[in-house]
Order: sequence, then structure tokens, then C-alpha cells
Amino acid sequence: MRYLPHTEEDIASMLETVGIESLEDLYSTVPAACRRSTPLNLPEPLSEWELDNRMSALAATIAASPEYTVFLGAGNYEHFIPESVRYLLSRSEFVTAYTPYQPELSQGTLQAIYEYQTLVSRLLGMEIANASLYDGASALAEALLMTARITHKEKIVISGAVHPAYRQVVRTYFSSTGYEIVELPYLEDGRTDLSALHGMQDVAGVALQSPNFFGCIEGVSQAAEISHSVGALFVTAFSEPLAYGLYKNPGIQGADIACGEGQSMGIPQSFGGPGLGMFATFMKHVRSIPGRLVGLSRDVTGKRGFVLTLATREQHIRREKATSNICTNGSLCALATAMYMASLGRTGLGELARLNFDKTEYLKAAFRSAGFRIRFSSPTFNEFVVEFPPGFDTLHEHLLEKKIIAGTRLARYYPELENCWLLCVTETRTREQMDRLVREVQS
Amino acid sequence: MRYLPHTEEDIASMLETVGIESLEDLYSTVPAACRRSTPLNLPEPLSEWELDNRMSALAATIAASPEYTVFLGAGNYEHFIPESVRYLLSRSEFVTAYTPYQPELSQGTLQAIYEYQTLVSRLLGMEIANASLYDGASALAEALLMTARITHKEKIVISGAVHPAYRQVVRTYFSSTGYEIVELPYLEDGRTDLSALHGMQDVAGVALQSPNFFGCIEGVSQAAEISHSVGALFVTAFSEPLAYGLYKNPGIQGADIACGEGQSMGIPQSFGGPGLGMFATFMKHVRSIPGRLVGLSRDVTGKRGFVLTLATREQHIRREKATSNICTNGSLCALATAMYMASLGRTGLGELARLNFDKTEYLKAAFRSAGFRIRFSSPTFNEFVVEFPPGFDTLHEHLLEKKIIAGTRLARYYPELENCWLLCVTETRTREQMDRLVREVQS
Amino acid sequence: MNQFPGASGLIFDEPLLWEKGANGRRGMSLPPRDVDFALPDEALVGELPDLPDLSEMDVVRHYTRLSQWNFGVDQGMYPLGSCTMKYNPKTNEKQAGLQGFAAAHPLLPDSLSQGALKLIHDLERFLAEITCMDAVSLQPAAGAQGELTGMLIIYAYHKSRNSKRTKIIVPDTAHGTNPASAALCGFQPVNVKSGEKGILTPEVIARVMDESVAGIMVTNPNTLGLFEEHIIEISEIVHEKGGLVYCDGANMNAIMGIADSAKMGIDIQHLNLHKTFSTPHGSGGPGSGPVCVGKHLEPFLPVPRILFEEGLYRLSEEFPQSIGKLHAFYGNFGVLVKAYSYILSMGPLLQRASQLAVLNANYIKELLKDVFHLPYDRPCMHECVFTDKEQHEQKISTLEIAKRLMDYGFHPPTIYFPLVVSGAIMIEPTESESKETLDSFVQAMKTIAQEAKDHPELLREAPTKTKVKRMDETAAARHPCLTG
Amino acid sequence: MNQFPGASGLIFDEPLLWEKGANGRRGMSLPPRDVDFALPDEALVGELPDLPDLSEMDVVRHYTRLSQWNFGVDQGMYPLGSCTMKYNPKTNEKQAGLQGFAAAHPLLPDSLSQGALKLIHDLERFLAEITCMDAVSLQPAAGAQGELTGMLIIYAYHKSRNSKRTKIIVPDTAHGTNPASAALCGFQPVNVKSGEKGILTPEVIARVMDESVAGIMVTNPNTLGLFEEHIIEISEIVHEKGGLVYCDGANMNAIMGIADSAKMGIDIQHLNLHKTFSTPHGSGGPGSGPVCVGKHLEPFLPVPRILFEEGLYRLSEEFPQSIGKLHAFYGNFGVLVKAYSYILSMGPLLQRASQLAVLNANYIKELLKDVFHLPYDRPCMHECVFTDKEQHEQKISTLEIAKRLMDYGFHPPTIYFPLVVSGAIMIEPTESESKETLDSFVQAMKTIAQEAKDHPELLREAPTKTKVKRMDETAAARHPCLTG
Ligand SMILES: Cc1ncc(COP(=O)(O)O)c(C=O)c1O
Ligand SMILES: Cc1ncc(COP(=O)(O)O)c(C=O)c1O
Repeated sequence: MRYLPHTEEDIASMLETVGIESLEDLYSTVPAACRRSTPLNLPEPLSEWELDNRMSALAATIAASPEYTVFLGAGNYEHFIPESVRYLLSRSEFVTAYTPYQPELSQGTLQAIYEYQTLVSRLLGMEIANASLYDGASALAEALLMTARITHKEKIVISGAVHPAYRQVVRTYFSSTGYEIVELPYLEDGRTDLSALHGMQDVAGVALQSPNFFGCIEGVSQAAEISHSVGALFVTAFSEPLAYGLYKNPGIQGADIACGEGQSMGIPQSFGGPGLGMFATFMKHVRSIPGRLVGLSRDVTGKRGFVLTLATREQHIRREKATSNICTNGSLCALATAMYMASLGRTGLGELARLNFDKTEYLKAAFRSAGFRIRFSSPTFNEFVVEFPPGFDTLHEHLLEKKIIAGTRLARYYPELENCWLLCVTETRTREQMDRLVREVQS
Repeated sequence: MRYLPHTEEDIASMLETVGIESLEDLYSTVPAACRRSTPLNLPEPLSEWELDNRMSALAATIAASPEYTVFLGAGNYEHFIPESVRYLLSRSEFVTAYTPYQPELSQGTLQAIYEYQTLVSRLLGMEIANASLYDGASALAEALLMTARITHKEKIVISGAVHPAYRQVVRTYFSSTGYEIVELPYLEDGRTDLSALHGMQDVAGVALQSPNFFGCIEGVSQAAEISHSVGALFVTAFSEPLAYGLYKNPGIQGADIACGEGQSMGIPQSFGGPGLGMFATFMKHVRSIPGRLVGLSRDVTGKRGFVLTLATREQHIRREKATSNICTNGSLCALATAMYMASLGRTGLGELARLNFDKTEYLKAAFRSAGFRIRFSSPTFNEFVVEFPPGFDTLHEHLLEKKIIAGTRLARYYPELENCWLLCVTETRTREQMDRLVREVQS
Repeated sequence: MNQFPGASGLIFDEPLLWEKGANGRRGMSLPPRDVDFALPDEALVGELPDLPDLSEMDVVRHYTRLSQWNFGVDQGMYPLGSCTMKYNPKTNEKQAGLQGFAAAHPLLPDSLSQGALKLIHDLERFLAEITCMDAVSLQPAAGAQGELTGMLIIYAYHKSRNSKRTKIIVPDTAHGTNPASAALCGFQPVNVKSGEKGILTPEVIARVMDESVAGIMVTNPNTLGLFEEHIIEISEIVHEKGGLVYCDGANMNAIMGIADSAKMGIDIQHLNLHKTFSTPHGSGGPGSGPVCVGKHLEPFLPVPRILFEEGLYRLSEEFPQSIGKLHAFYGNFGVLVKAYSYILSMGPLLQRASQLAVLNANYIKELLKDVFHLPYDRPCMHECVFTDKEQHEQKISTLEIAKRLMDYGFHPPTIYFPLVVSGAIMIEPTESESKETLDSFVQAMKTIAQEAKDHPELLREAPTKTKVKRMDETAAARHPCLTG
Repeated sequence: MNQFPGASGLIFDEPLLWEKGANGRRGMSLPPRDVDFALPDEALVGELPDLPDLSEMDVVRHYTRLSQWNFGVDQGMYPLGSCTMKYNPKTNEKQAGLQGFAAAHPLLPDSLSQGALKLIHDLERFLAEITCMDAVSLQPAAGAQGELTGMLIIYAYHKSRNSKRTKIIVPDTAHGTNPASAALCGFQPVNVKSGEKGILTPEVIARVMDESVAGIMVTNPNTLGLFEEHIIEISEIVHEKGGLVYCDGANMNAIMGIADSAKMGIDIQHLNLHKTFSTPHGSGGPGSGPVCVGKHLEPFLPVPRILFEEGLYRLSEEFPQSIGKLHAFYGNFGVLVKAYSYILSMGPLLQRASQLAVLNANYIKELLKDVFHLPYDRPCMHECVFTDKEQHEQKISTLEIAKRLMDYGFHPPTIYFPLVVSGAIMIEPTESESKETLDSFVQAMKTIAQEAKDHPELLREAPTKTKVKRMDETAAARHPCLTG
């Protein structure tokens, strides 16, 4: 087998060194009662070429761009990724390295992550960012846990316009703890109704998502103010960070923690994972941050270099007292995002964000003039909610055969939003594809 | 444009340094009469994403495995290439480097080529090999030119069973020179008729291909003997070196030069190019070899290293007296072949060659029992000639619609071989595909 | 040092991204604009973040140069204990990159994502077979999240039986994520010592196990590379008192096709696909930490789960007792594709892989035990743990030994873990390394031991060949600078 | 040296392939055997060649380590004169790897290879437009084969007019392949000197041009980086006496969108796609050297040619006057795909690329001319040529300067070529390099010039950071060892 280098001779001489007869003897310390009664019942090994066929066949059953025209967003976005990024990310020095615990052998990863932390902080308008968490959902859960750690209060407030899956994950992370979780309703314009928040007691953290699940831009500054007025920390979550290439970032609007999903910046969609948990805050909270941090330092000769730092927050030092249990994170995805941001640059980010916005506005307008209702009036970035006539489900099914995927049905998450669909338009959708969609929907 | 780093500020300050006003002024030494009267009339630049669409559309029109079942060989072969080889070959340290003229910055290429020269010599049973030539056809032309240089004789003898395109290229290379080219006919059994060679005068070199264009194994030793008896050098050409994983190699059978196409060992088919010109001979001829050679050496500290050597044969030193005009060669393809041979190993090569042979014999037998004539009786490796009933052309056309490409029509090269088709079977063809072919052909 | 790979050569300094570039430079093309400009609400529009503008080549050179400052499995032996740094097959990367997988949206209708659902379903079955457990969830994004999932399941299990238990038994050899995960779930970890043989004794467990204890977290093989021989008795003790047994299966690479988790009395076990199943560590992630459970705990697994009915795979949320979701979608699918490819390529040979991994570890143990102190001289599993005791009189510590190994061209083993042995040197060669490589590594370790006696300064000044020399980690922590 | 990229770091020694491995080890899988063993003729069966058996990881590590001993454009500035080491876009590699292209068999029926034929056809048109010539053949596998093609066309042209001419005029500045190609075609090269301005004067050409001369090979811009200002008069002189003008267009990167080959009187011109059109040099190849000709020479182009008729592309051999074939199939198609992708990505901006390439060269020329001797102080094209004259008194030669540049992290320029200037240092930055990089390169060159005065030993001992130090090339040639 090409992955197993041992020849029979190798094995024989090594067994002799170890002083045993056979490979089986290696397991003398495994009691008989602990052993399998049957050999591994797995398919016979495939050659590389059989594997290619098997996997291509599976992949071929999945509806993917460019064959399909996909208007799905809802936390996972189709954006162009330059081949240069794919190539750089494939270099085995990055792919096959472990966590950079030995700085002298990991300067590549360490500088790249330090750069990632910096670019993310700049994008989100915060002072510092960590080296990544698993995904946007767990990042939000970690953020809210952090507000509880810092404030020692009991209540968690989260907007009902936050991605439903993120809210589910938050509930799961908190399920075994005593914290109370309060959900805020959303207004007719698609933004969060903050009224309940006024004067609320014992609130550790308040979380809004902007753009929110409906694609609407929230009144973040106002929410931050109210949160602070009740002594809570304010968290801005996001699933589409590209929006900050156009709209105000969380930091400038008063967020204490900004966290969310980084997939949209250079990471393949991959059926939802791996994504990238972006997590940023301010220096004053640095010792409460979950996850790894890379810091600037020098070597004994005074040369600039980078190291993992403030590890006393982490599980391998602090164990049960750690700020989080996270160990393996999303480094390679963080590298992808750093490479992507570096390729895009300030200029490119601005243009790309505008393109997403303008195309989305184009489709909204087209739907409006076709007589459909854009459900929420608040400004959006590259996602929005349309209300279709009852029975659109069947048309939606029908469009699948035409290889058009016309958005996500919201009733699944919000029963009251019957006939409402969430659609996404990025730079990958053409005017032609949008016109076609509107034509099809009209017919 | 992402490939042009100059900002307007850069350009302005650089122009100032140079002491001119505008980019146009850079061309003050280009007379007006030499200038284009029209701007470049080329399509507007495509974005990377438009390019992807354009190129995929083109590629999609081409019939390629696995969608098509291809029984074509004739100098270009479908073999499996491990993904590890593709990955290694994509590393930019190999891809974006120039010819290793500066050994201290090129040890990677140099050791890899030295290893290539060694593995090729071992495969072909020769003492030395060069760093590669363009392809099998030009390698054969260079080999015959070399026999003329060494022997100072006037006549070139080449078998009619050598790949027709190789013979055409040889004629082209010799067209402006005084040499006479004699072609030997082939026998009923598919091998070369050597009788005319006996006692022939003034012969510089004799070239056979084995396996030859019909897939038949030639009587190489005998041909070598006769050639030497008339004072000529003997050249063994090949288009499918994998055959030497089963059959005797050129060196052991008395070839003075072994040369041919290396594509079948780890190089994509790419519509016929780039391929790899393999070229091997014996030490006594080293100073007459065309192309680059890598040699073992040491650095000033005595450490082992490699350098380009015996460059006094080459155009950049010897100019019109060089052994060839070749400069750029096929280095990256040579690396691919070295990686492929390293992955295959002695054991793998033997098994792979057997698999090619056995599958081919399977199809031959199937055709025989289906009542078709295998045109030539001589042993073959992974190609053979079948004689189909008249009018097979239409069936062949018809099979194309069924995505089966049932070989190459020989009448195109050998009018006398009406209704004869050359078919190839490598490890990539399955028994099922072969059975299907026979079924289809019978119907 | 000629028989060792370590050498020094030309590499390149490279500034920080924002120390490069020039305004207006482009590193990536945008699609042509085919719609008009729309009017965003000016009140909401913000400043553009200060990202550098670079050309495509600027970016390519930057990361190509950075990559050369790294050490990965493809560069050399990486015997990092507890991390299973085995070879990551290139074909697995190719499969994960197939358009159908890489460009799949997670909210595709089931009918249009059957291949993805089947892959998840099959992989769940494979992992169940390998562990001998009944049901599997692939949702956890890494081992630690698998542990959290396990803890939440234990919590939900007891809750469902109206018992509220507050403690979890955690041995001192456990990885830091174990107590951290227990604590994150609100449990109070009860630390227990392993016996002088390096494994748990039923007695100590019996002493702490009572009705306030929700369960135990065992790592088997444990982080000393030893098999927990009393696991069955221990499970019985825990079960008797109504507790559950959680197994940290990060070290599964030692016992695939050998041990049976069900027979060992394990109720829940997580696996690290980025260890045992050859998915690359990617400089720290992403990984995948599937959780395997017995039938009785299946109702508590995270949703959505995958069902296969009438020839169709579909996602289902209808599991009222489920602990909920840990990931926005279905976990790290891209990683699952690689593990699936690996298992399809290995099949029953996975057992052979385990045997050879264990052989390699015992081979190193035998060859080094008279040079380095071996706290537990017993047959080991996939890794062996030494200490720096022998080197104390020369005032040489594990850290120096590790740094010196770099000069010889090897990545250091895991050091100072597990905490129960002071100055631990934890070596896990994995099955990927050939005998020649192991011999060269052993030679390097012996040479270093000799240097420790004759030229201790060589160790104190190490590494000398790396781009940066010994880094100052304390200064970094004292004045943290986390962004530029 | 801190503002320069050159640094040293950990890399790895690696033995020769056959110094590794063990019999029976596998590095690649074979498809399952689905047919019986057949009986080969024992008399023909041979011994298996002695190739080493390696595991997949053995192979991956071997070449990964070797790669780190190389310097490529992605690692740093590579100002190799006459080689146009510009950035090689990654997307071009991706396109060439598309299954339809990479797995295409050259003998596919035309109907099943339309995309490939269209690509060849379009690329021919693009190159005709860029050179202002009429017809193009993409068959030559590299520049030198393009030259040979050109010489054969010249030979065939004269033959067709029953004149047998034996000589070709070749300037002393020509690349070695020029005289070699002429000689390979049986012509006797007549060497002519360029004038003191570094370019050809009509007088010298007139002096040697007569009815025995088949034509002239001019390189324009020439290898001194200068535009041949008298090209038109020279063409007239040659044409008057019935000769043809061949242009070596390897330096086309200077004048895309600027010059018109037809107007210059050029009959035949080759291009190097692996220079001007950004296809990678691949450590020495493969390349592609298309030949462009005027209408009158079209009948002589190699076959097959591509015709577009009734909406279909087809290959045709029906060109009785054709010189024949130079390649078994259609040339290096895989390289053509990359050049085609590049041209589609650049479009009319190719002119801008030329302007910036020329700007970069003149910028360097201006900044270095008071430190290094500039034999021809005139506006240059894409490259500028200095010499080591200024350094002679310190007994420092071009070679030492080149080797010292390595320590600063730059690839040396082309040295000792063209032969007409002794100790030539030929610098071609290409348009890909940014002003910052050029400034750093200039700084390095100035520092070296200073070192030549103050510490000449630094240059004599260079390079010091590379894995191997100065290699002994003469010993290698004296006792050639070409295989292991
Ligand atoms: C024994 C053990 N348990 C758990 C973990 C945590 O796994 P992960 O890093 O994937 O969260 C590790 C990884 O280092 C480990 O070695
Ligand atoms: C001016 C010039 N002409 C011709 C050539 C030969 O081209 P190739 O190496 O592709 O054969 C070169 C390449 O070095 C060159 O610089």
C-alpha cells in the first residue's frame, strides 16, 4: 500500500529490535475482553483511479455553479476565488504543518496569522482579533460566553433576526448552563425591535447580526448605546463580512465584540464547512478572549518574529479555567481569507462590495416592477426577502429542473413569513441570470 | 491590471528618473516608419472569471476520457498519473525557474535532472542520457544527425514501420542537407524487412522503432548486428517506453543510441504536446550528444552538488559548430517522468507493463474469437492492428456517437493497409469497455 | 551531521503585507459591471478598511516566501506526540476540490445534494464500524467540540432521567481540552491520578465515583501512549453508579481494527479525523471531531441527522431529545471528504496502519530508552514518552533537546505534555515513517544526548539553522502586540 | 543587509532517489487486474530496470525538499536578460489542466476536437495581429526550433525559385541558437559586426550581401536591448539582392503594440511564448516558438495547418510546398493554452506591458550607470547591458558580482552574453517587477559595487547563503559523471 512504507524485511528486523514475534504481539497490553470479535468490515481498498471515479460520481450528483444558477445565501456565499489563492493555499508547508507551537519552525504560519489578525481587525474596526474559531455560529456562542465571563451577569439577549442556526448553536452552548436567553422580535422593516431591551436587568451581552438574516442593515449604534446603558456588552455578529466594504463596520458603531462567519472571503462553500470563525474585540478584553493569539516578538538576536502568546487563557495551560476549550481552530481558512483580502486590497474590496450591492438592488427593482413585494424596507447588502404569491413552492420546484435555485424558504424558520423567500445576489450572478429568474417567476 | 504593478505615481516618478515625459517617449529610437499604424486589434481583456468560462467552454467540446472510451495510441498514450506527481510538478520553484545556468540557485532542478538522466539510462539500458529534447520525433532526427556527425557517412536508413510522423520530421530536418534517406519496407509479420540493409554502403545510421508503429516488437539485436556489420550506428526509437517494463531494452540489444517519446510516463496527453524527447547513448559518444547534460560535481567546501556540464557542445558556446541548436528543452516534462518513475518503482513498472500487455492480449483474443483478423503476427505490447471488414469507417463514425473511439485508421499512412486500424489498450481500459467495443463492432 | 537532513540554505525575508503595495494596485480581477450604480443610504456607508493594495505577483511572492519558513509533514519527520502527523495523501485534497463538493451550497434541496448526503451517511457508518459504536454525528468541527458534544449528551441524558449531576472524573493524563470541555458544559472536573503503571486503577475511580458524578472522560490509549488495561472494570464502576463513560479517541490511530469501544463499556467517543484519518492539520485547523455513541444515546445526537429512506438521503431535525446544533450547518464537510477518501483507499488495511504505527513507536522506545529516561518501561501503543531526567545534571532540559532537533532537520516531539511526567518528550512517529527515517531520528536523538554531555552550549544556542533563532515568548506575553 | 530579501534558513539535505527506498515499497497504485495473465514471448522478455521502490511520501518529500533548493520567479526578482522572466499567472496553469485539454488525444477526429483546433486557430490570428505578419505556425517547440523552421522556409523559398544560396548573415550580437540553426539547415553563417552604437549599419550589410546569401537573421530589439534603427534600410538591401529577412523575435516583450514587423521588411519572425507570453520556463522547458511569415511564404509553413471552413475547424496536410513537420503532432499545445489565456487576459494591454517593461529597464539603466560601466549609453528597450569594467582594478569580474547578488536574494542577470561586450551584465527586469523591487535591486547592485572596493573577498567567497557554495564547473567537465 502506497501509504505504508514498511517492507516485510523492515517489519521483521523491527520486531526483532522490539523483541517480539509478530505484529499481533504489539498488543499484549490490550485485554482479550477489549478486542473486536470481527475484523474491520469495510469495503476493499480502492486504487487512486477507482477513487477518482467514485468521488466524481458522487460530486456529479450535487447541484453547483456554474451548471446551476444559485440564488442561495443565508450564511454561505458564492464568491469568486482567484486561482492564485487556491494555489498558494495548496502549498504543503501550510497544509501539512501543525499548530505553530514551535515558533522557529512556524514563522510562515505565524506571520500569516498575525497579518490575518490585523486585516480582520481593520475590516471590523476593532483593536484585536484572534487566530480564528470554528465558524460564525460557534464564534457568536463564544462571544456571548465571554460577555458572561466579563460581566458576571445572567441574561443573554439575542435578536430574532440573527441567523436561526447561529441562535440554535448559542442555545446549545448555553443549554447546560444557568443563563437565561431572551430573544428580541423583529420589526416590520426587517430590523430588530430593541424596545424590550430598555432598562432590562442583569444583561451580560446583547447580540445583533448586521446585515441580519433577512439581509437588512441593523441600527447597530443605537443597539450598542442601549446595551451599554443597561450595563451589557454589545456583540455584532455577521455572516457576510464583505458588507463592510460598503457599510459602517461594527467597531465604529460601538460593538464590544464583532464576530461571525468568514467563509465569504476566499473560502469554498463546501456544503457549509469548513468556514471561519472571525472574532475581534478590544485590547481591554484581551485576557478574556477565546482561542489562539499570535503576537509580535524578537529572537535572541533581536530579529523580528512571531509567537503564539497569552496562552495562559488556553486549555492546554489553564485546563478547566481556560477561556474556551478550543484547540484546533480554522488556521488554513484564516490563511485563505488573509490571501483573499491581500488580493482584493482596499480598492478591490470597495468595488466588489459595490458590485454586490448594485446587482442586488437591480434584482430587487426587477422584482418590484414585476409586481412582487420586497418584504422588508430596510437597506440590504446582497440578500433580501421577497414575498411571492402563495404556491410559489411548486414553481420553485419547477425552476430546479431548469437549474435555477431561487432562494431559501423562510417559513421553515419563521412560520409567520409564509411565502417569503430569502434570495442572494453576489458578483457571480449576471444581469442576464437575474432577468431570466424574474421572467421565470412571472410566467 | 493585476499583472501590472505600476501605479500612476510609480510611472510618473520613474519617467522623471529616466528624464522623459511620457511612456511614448521611451520609444524615441524606434523610427516612425517601423511603427504600427493601428492599435492592437485584440479582444478586450477578460476577467479571470470570464476566462474560466471561455476556456471551459472550449475544453468541453473536446472528447476526453473518462467521458469517452478511447482506444487511440499511435504515439500518444493514456496512462494514470498520480495526483502526487501533479501536485509536486505544480510547485513554483520548479515551474517558474529558468534553465539551471546558476547552479547555486538551481540544485533542485539539477539533482532532479541528474536523477532523470540516470533513471532513463537504466530504463533504456544505456550508459548516459541527456536532459531531454523536445519530443520523440525531433529526438530521432537529432539521433540520426548525430550518427552522421560521428561516422561522416552520407546515407540514413530508417524503417517504414517507424511512426510516420517521426519519419516526416526526420525528412524535414534532413531536407536541406545532402543526406540520402532510405526507407526499409515491413514484412508480413509487421516487423521491418532488413534484407536491403545487408552490405549497404556508406550508411551513417540505421533506425528502427520497437515497439514499432504497428505495435510490433522488432528484431532489434539482429538489426543492430547488421547495422554494425555495414559500419553504421544503430538507433532504437520508441514511442511507448513503458514496453521496457516487460521487453528487452534497446541497450542490451546493441543499440548505439536509444531515443523516443517519454509522454507515456507521467505526462498529460495535451493534444500531443508538450511531450518529452528521451535521448540516451554510451559514454564514448558523449561529446557528440545534442542538448544539455547535468553532471555531478562538488562545491568549494567539497559538498556534493550538480552543474550543467560539457556545454562546449552547445550553441551558446559553440554557436554554428554546436552539436544541435537546441536551447529550451523539456525540463519540466523530464521532471514529471522522473517523478512518475520514482512513484512506480521497479516493482510497479513491471506490474504496470504486464497489465498493459495482458489487457491488450485480452482484446486481441476477443477480436480473434469474434472473427476479426489481427493483421500482424508479431508479438506486441499495448497496441496492435486489426483488419475490419470493408466499410468499418461508417461503423467507426457511428461509435463516436456512442463515445467510443475505436482506434486510428492506418490507410491514412499506409494506403496498402486498407481497412486496417491501430488500437491501443493501456491499464486505463477495463475489461468491460473492451467487451463493449467487441460487441459494438460485431453488431 | 551529514547523515541528518538538517541543512541551511537561501530563503527570503518578507515584510508584513501592509509594508508592501501601493494604492490602486490590483491583485484580483472583478467581473465586468453589467448593472448601473445604485444609491446606498449615505448614513450607513462607512470608510473602507485600510487594506494594502498589491499585485497578484506581490501576493504570490509574499506567501510563497512565508511558506518556506514553515515545517510540515512534507518537509520532514514530525513526531509530535498526540497529534498523529501522518502523511496527508494528495488525492484527498483533489477530491475535496471537486466542483460538486467545493461549490455545494449547504441549503441545497436534498434532491440536489444526494452525493454529499450519501458521503456523510457512509462515513458515519464507517466510523461506527471502526469504533464498534452504534450511531455517529459528524457535526463537531474538532476534537474539543466533539468533547463538548459528548458532555452535552451526558448532561441531556441525566436530565432526561431527571437526575442533575455536577461532576466529571478526569484523569491527570487527560488533554487540556477534556477538563475545559467539561467545565464549558458546567461540570466540575474531578481530577484523578493514574497509577504507577501510568494507567488508571479501578480503585481510584471507585473512590471518587458516586451519584453526583455524571461520568468519566478516559483517553484510551492514554496520553502516555499506554492502553488503559482496566477500562472494563472502570466502566462497570461508573455505570453501576449511573454514570456514563466518555472516551477521548484522539489516539485511535493505535487501535483501529484491534479494540472494541462497546466491549470496553464506552458510551460516547470522539475521533479526530485530522489525526487518525489523515486529513491535514492545515497549520492548526480546520479539523473534524465526530462523536460516536451507543444506541441508548442516539436520541441525543446533534441535528440535523441524515436518514436514508426509500433510496433517498434526507436531513431531519425531528429528534426532540437532541442537544441541538453545534455548527451552522453539518460540520466541516470539506474535511469529511478527505477522511472518506482515505478510508476508501485503506479499507481493512486501517488495522495494518495501526499495527505499524505501534511498531514504529515501540521501535523508537527500544532504541532510545538507554539514552533518555523512560518513566514507564512497558509496551507502548502509538507513542512513547521520555523525560529529560538523564540530562538534568548537565542542566539541559526538554526544551533545549527539542530546539536542537530542529538543527538536525526533524520537528521536535510534543514537549511538557502530559503534565504527569515532568519534562515529558512525547514521540509519535505514525505509520508513515519508514525504518530508515526512524533510524536517522534515533541517531539524531542519541547525538543530542551526547552533545548534552560534551557541548551543552550547542543545545542552549539551538536552533541555529532556522530563519529566526530562539524566540522570546515571555516578552511577547508581557507586552502583547497582536496587530500591526 | 536588512533591506534586502536574501536570508538563510532551515532546508533539508536529500539523498539521490536510489539512495532511498526499499524493495517492494509502493509509491503509486495500479488499477485492479480484471484480465488473466497472458504469455509474453520469453525470448523477448527482459530484466526489469533498476528503479528504486519508494512510498508515496518518500517521493513527495524528495521533490518537496529539492524544490526548496531552487530559485524561481515566485521566489524573487529574476532579471535574466534575454529570458523575460515575467510573472506566470496561476490561472493559465489551471486552464491548461482542464480535462478537455490535458486529456485530449492528438488524433481525435476533427469533429471531436473543435475546441482545441479553434484555440490554435485563434492564437495564430492573435500572433499575426501582434507582429503584423500574415500567417503563423505554432508547431515549433521552442525558439530554436522556430529559427530552424525559418531557415528551412528560406531554403525552400530559394529552392522553389531554383536558386541555391549557401550563406546567412548573422550579427555578432545574435543569440547562439541563430548561427546554430542556420548551420543545422546547411547554411554557412556570415558573421557581421554591429556598429559602435550597438546596432547594425546598412553599410556592413551591403558589404556582405550578394546572390550567394539566402538571407539575414536580425534580432530586434537586439540582445544589447537596442532597437535596430536601420532595420528598414537593411531589409531593402537584403531584398534587393533576393535575400529574405528573418527576425528573432525573442525580445518581442519590448515592442508589442509598438512596432510593425511587416513595415520593417521582415519576411519571417519567431516568437518565444515562454518569454513574451508568460508561459513558465519550467526549469528549462517546455516552451513554444511560433513562426510568423508574410503571405509570400505562407505556402512553406509546416503541416498540418488549420483551416476554418463552413463553421468547422479542420487539420489539412494539403500544402505541397510545405517544408513538412517539425513535431510529431501540432507543437506544444499545453503551452499554447497558457499563452492563449494570457493574451485573452491582457488584450490590448499587451502594449502597456511592453511600455512598462521598457520603463523598468531604462529606470535601472539610469540608476546604475554611474556605478557600472554602460557600454552603450542610449535609450534601451526591455533590457540594459552593463559590464564589469569599473570593477577590473579590484580584480572583480562579472561572475563574482552575479554570485554576490544571490546572497542579497536576487537571481543574477544574464552574464557574459552578448559576447560583443566583455563581461556583460544583461539586466531584463520585465514589467512584472514593481518600483519598490527595482529600487531594492539597484540598492543591492550599488552595495556590491562598494563591496568590490572595500571587501572584494565578500564577492569572491559568494554565494554564502545558498545550500551549496560556489560550484566547481570545470572539474565536472574534466571528469564527466552524468549518471549514478
Ligand atoms: C488526546 C487529545 N484529546 C483532544 C484533543 C483536542 O482535539 P482538537 O485539537 O481537534 O480540538 C487533542 C488534540 O491535540 C488530543 O491530543
Ligand atoms: C534572443 C534569443 N533568441 C533565441 C533564443 C532561443 O529560444 P529557445 O530557448 O526557446 O530555443 C533565446 C532564448 O534564450 C534568445 O534569448
